[in-house]
Amino acid sequence: MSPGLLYALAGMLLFVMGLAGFALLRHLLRRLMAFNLVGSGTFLVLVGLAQRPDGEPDPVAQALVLTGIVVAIAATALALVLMRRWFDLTGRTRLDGEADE
Amino acid sequence: MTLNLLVAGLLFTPLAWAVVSLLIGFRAGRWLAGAGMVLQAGVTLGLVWTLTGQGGFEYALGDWQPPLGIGLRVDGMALTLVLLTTLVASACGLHAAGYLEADRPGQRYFWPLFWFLWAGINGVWLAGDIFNIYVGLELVTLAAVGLVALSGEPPALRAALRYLFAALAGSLAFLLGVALLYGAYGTLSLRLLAEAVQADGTGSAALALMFAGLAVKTALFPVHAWLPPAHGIAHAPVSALLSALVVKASAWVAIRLWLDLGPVLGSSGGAFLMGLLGTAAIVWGSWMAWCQTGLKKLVAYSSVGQVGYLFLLFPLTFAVSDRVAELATQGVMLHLISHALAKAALFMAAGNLIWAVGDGRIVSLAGAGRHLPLSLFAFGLAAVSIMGLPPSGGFTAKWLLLQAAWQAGQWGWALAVLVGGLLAALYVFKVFAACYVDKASGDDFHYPPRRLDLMPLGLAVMALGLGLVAGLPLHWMGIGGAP
Amino acid sequence: MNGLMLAAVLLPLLSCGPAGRNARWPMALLVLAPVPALVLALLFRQGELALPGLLLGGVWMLDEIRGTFLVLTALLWLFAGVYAAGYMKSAGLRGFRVFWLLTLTGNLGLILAADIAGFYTFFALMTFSAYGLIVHARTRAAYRAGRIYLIMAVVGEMLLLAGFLLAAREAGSLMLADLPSALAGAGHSALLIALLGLGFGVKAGLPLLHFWLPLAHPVAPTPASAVLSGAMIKAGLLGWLLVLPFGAAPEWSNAMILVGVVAALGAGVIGVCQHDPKTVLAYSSISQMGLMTLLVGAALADTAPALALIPVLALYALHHGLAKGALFLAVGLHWPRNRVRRALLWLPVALPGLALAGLPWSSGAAAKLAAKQALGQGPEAGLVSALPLLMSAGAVATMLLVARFVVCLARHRDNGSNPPGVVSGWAVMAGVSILLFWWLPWPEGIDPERAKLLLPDGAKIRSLSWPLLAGLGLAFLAVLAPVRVPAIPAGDAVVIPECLVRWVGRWSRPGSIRLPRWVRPDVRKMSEQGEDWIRAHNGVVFLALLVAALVLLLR
Amino acid sequence: MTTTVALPLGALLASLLASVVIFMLPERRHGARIAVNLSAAALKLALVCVMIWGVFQGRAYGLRFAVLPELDFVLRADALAMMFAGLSSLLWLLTTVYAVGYLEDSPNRSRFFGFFSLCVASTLGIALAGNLFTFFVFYEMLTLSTYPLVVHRGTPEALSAGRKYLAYTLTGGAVLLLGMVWLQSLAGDLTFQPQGHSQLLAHQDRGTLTAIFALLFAGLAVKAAVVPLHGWLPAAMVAPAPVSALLHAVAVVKAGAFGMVRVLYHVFGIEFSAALGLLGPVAGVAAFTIIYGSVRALVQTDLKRRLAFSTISQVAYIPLGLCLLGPVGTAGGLVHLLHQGLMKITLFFCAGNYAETIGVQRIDALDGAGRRMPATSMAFTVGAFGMMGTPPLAGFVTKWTLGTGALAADMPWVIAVLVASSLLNAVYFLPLVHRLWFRELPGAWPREHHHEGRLETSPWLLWPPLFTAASILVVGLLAAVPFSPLSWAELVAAREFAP
Repeated sequence: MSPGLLYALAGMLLFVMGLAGFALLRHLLRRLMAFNLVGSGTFLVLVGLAQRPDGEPDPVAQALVLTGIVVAIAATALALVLMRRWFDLTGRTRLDGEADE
Repeated sequence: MTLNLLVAGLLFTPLAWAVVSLLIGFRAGRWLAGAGMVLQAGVTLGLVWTLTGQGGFEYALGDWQPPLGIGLRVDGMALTLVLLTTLVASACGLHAAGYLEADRPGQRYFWPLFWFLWAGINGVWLAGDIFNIYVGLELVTLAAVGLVALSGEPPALRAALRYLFAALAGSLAFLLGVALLYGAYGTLSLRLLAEAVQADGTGSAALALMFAGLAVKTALFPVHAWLPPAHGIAHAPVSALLSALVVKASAWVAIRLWLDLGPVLGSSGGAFLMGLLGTAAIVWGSWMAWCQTGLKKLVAYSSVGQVGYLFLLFPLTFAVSDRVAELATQGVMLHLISHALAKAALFMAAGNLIWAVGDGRIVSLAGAGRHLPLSLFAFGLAAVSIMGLPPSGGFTAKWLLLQAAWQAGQWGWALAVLVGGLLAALYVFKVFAACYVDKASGDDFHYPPRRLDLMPLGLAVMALGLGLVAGLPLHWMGIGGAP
Repeated sequence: MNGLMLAAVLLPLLSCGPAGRNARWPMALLVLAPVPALVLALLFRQGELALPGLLLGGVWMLDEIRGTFLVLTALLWLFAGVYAAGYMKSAGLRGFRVFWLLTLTGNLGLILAADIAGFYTFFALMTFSAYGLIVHARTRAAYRAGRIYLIMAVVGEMLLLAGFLLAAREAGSLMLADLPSALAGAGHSALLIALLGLGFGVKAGLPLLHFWLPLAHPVAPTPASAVLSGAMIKAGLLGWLLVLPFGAAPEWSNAMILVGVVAALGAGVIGVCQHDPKTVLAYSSISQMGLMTLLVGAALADTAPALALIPVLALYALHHGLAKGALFLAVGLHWPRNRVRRALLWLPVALPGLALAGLPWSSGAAAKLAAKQALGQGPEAGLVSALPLLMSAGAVATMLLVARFVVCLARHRDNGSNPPGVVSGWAVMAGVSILLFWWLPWPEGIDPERAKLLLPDGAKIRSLSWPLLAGLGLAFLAVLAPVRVPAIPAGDAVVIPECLVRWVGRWSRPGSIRLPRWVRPDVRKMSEQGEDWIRAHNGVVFLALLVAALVLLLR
Repeated sequence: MTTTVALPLGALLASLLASVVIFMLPERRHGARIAVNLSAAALKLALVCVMIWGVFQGRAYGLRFAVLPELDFVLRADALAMMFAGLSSLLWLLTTVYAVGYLEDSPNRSRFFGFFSLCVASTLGIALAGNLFTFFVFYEMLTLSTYPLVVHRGTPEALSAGRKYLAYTLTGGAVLLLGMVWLQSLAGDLTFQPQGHSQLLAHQDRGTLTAIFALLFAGLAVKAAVVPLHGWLPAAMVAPAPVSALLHAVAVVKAGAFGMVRVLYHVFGIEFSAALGLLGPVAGVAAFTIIYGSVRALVQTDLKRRLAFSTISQVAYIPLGLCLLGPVGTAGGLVHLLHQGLMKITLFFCAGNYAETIGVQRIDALDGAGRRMPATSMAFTVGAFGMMGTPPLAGFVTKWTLGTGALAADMPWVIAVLVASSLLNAVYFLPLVHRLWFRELPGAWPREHHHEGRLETSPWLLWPPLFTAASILVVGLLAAVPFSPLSWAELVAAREFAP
């Protein structure tokens, strides 16, 4: 088993864990963390799988992951802003409860 | 050189407008937006002109060649959608300029988010590789979430957060699919992938992940639950933008992936599942729309139902004759276009009606029919297309889909299309019936400004007339990409 | 000629024009309207007028048979009109006039029309307009009579429509004249003859189709009863004469004769149990029409008597129409207070009745003798051989009815003076029936026989008189030995279907039974709950979708 | 643009543009609205008359353009189209006049007349449609433009009637669409043409063709209110009288019936339909509808409801006539398209007059109305007798022609149906006539409006029914002259059976 594949499998594991957390958790922050976990797993898979036969790191994969991280940060930031405002206005840390509107 | 300017104008000036309007606030942003729309329209027309003159082409942004650079695929389909975007986004923007109250605190973010959204959507239409599609989708999602949360009220925040979480889950599933594909075939370009893919597990798994992710973003039943609150709570022009374009962006990605990769990586089971979910979406979305008591919620659920039609493409293009596949693709694309026009009109008209009666409940519309506001007329014209009645674009789309289903011998989908039309009538006429209820007392009816009525009316007329001139967009879409 | 023909139909129609509601003067139109028809009938015996644009292509014509009927109709309507002008009270005058004139138009038109559509049109016009005359009094009895009349009439119209349609198809022509041969040779001639025979039979008052007659005559204003009974029911006979295949349907002959006998004698039996003089007269009409039916039956059997019988039937119709008209008009008279004048008045009142029974030297004697003479020309087979006897039996029945009429009239009469119109109308009518009859134009076939019929020899007088005397005797017996008259309601058997309808109506009224309300699940609420569940578990749903997609795509 | 294109397009646009203009006019501009309405109606009638003359002389009018590569939008004026177009234009004018009087001083007139014109535009489109697709376009447009008219009053019953109307007609439309799609996928875009496309269809599977026909027929039968798809029609009675008049006489039910003519004669071809064995079942269904509608009409106590069931029964004569293989039966069915329109619109006008002038809607409240409103009652009587098929009125001509056609087609049982139906017609119409003329008014009228002048009611309300009643008489009396409905129908029918 090549290290690349190992990374990829680890990434997959993280992905599934994160997704499970995403499905099962209700606390907003925890859901956000779960999402970040999913993101990290995905990036691991990306770099892990994208190994050139000669062992050189693939610059494209690096670029992709970098872009991905930027996107993820932006999303996380937006989520945090919204959550904070939600918490400020309602004092609650989860979404469910009373019905919409 | 001209081409460079055109493409750059299309993709990057919106980003510039976004930044500038962040600095100057909502009021001044209107003027900027007006200028920007004119520019976008000019650029779009220029590109369409180029396309009809010389056919489709591939374009490397800034001359950076793929894989590191960003490659754009400029073909008939993409440009038709760009044209659609220009139309609908301009209409929504103009509507918003009059509809939104300038003094609300969150409003200053509207124009920046609007322009980001526009740029992202154009990026998705034109992207030639799957990673840039991902980036474009993310840009669209984040901007859309921001637009939903614009008012800053708790219900809007909740809807926005739900939307964000769902969209992120979808994005990441999509990204994992991208990773798997890149790992397996070493390329991101859709064109190259289409040539490279073989029927193996990785590719199929990647496709499954991507479709699942896109399904969430498109709000396909049963992962649609985020959409109605988000589209229902947002300001009317925002809802219009989201329902008309944002949802279509991810749907279109799914369509494109399926058309390019599906023949090799797809399976009849998968195609059937998508078709089934599409049908379920049609039924459930329309039904839930009828159950609603709020006008905008109703229109939002209608979107859930209407995107279901798009997913009928999957079974109707898998393992069928070329003729059927062509008919189905044309039908679905026409549906996408006419629904975008009609739904934007519907949301804006609904917004105007709410403005007029001062209340978002359907029962409050009682007596509105007497004042015969133009908004109601626009709502009606758009609804004709939503119901898929002639001579609207919705009807022609349905006609093509029915032809495809019939010629493929897959009668069940034809039935779904027909039943969907009837269910749509169910909720559309719920609104009209409410308007016709004769209210004895109190006539506080405020006519919205005429110019607010023009945008929905214009789009609705286009949706209605599209059926009679459907040959034109279909001809454009037939113009292929690079040889 | 053509102009006269048009005027004969159009003048009555145009006279319906508007006028004041209770104005008296337009009643003069009633007298004026039949005049062109009368002139036409007296002057001409041949003629044809084509009106190609009308309906499906119209043709009007005049011939021997039509001429005779036209004479009768025009005369009767004319003097009944004179009578009506004096008789009618001022209330509802306009309505009466309009319906009178419309009915008249129909009656005259149907005689002239030679195409099926035209004939049927005028027939329907007459039928439906007569309703207005029948319910003129606006009483419960009038409404009942009107209802039953209308039901019967509509049934008749429908039978006729079907019959005409089928017959026109068989004949390949829209002319009435082509129907008899078509009926004779048709594949389903039985059906055709049944449809047309029964359709006209409603007008002619065949047994079980006769219900409307005894109900409608008493309630209608007296002049209307006169034309109803004298002229309108003859339209049924005329219909038979025009369409039935005489001499070519022997299988129908016996049936027709049987029906005629039942009508002639049965109506006599029921009629003598009545109390209203007009009802008695109505039954007498049924009885008389029965006798004519009898002759029609005989004519169906063989060609030779048929040729002779058709003019006789026309003559019979002429006689009966005039006599019955005079009798009806007499019912409305006020009797003089002076006993002597009263006694003298009985003579002209009763004479037309005796003529019906076949009093020698009367119009009735002429008709009966002519009939017997015509019957003698054919082979005597089946019931035809019994006809002279049956006719005599019919004469006995008629005599009884006349006696009953006299008795009832004597009981019902009231004393007073009459408006001039009433007196003159009745008097001229009676005069025409008794005297002028001999100078009227008769059908060509028996025209030369006038003298022989007026002055019959002894044997014939005997054969005419014995039924008369027998009837008189029976009547005296009945008066001397006061038997209780059985209570047979007017309209006899109609009460059975009426009861049936009432009974069904009572039971079929929309019931108050309601199905219990099913407890309906609140689908809408359940949908909302489902939607909430999906929203709350969006992660799980997403995972499920992902797994499903993976499984299906990976096969 | 040549007259060939300009005339049909102009006729279509006359009412379409009128509708747009009326929508734009403010509610209070009554005079302007009436002017627009009447001038558009008159213009349209004139254009249609010109076309009728042209078609009679053998000229062809129409236009065609491609919507999709294999789908054309076709307008074409043939003799059959002109029949329906003529009826629709004439009755539009009359109904507009009537509606102006009927809706005097009522709210929402702008909306009403706008949709009214739209509805008529659709009717003309249906008449002129040159293929199934074009037909369907206007067919659905008709559904949509009629709905606002049905629910015009905005009462709960009106709304529920509207719901019912939509449920039926939209479903019918969907079924029709299914049939069209199937047919198209089998044989391509079929332009309507005399004697149909039998050569093209002849090698197709018979079962498939039968199924397609069943779908098309069912879709059309909903609008034509063929039992058991008739439920919407009695409910739609809550609409204002001019709407009911239009709905029953020319617009909706006739659209369905007209579609049947097109499908049977100009798509399948009547002789081919007969060969497929389609005519028997259709005739059977129509016959059942005739009887059923009449029986149901008997027990109604509301005047308009009785008329509605009568329509169900009467309209079925048209498909019945179409199924009598032969020119005579066809002419009978076609001529009834016009005759029924005239008769039924008269009856509804009169029913509206009673409701509007003396406030009477129930049958048992009609006693003595003939004295109060003699002219209206006269018109009603003529209409009722026409319906019963009394000569010399229009209904008689229909029944006679149908009966003759039935015998020519060797279907004598049709006679029994005709007779039974006439009988039932008599049973439910004669009591009405009786009440009008021969009963006395027991008390005061429920809601009496007095109108100025000598007439019994507003002249706007009075002249249209009098005109139609007169025409019932005239088309019956003069059935044999050229240009009468019967002659025109015979002309159309003759072309279908040319060797």
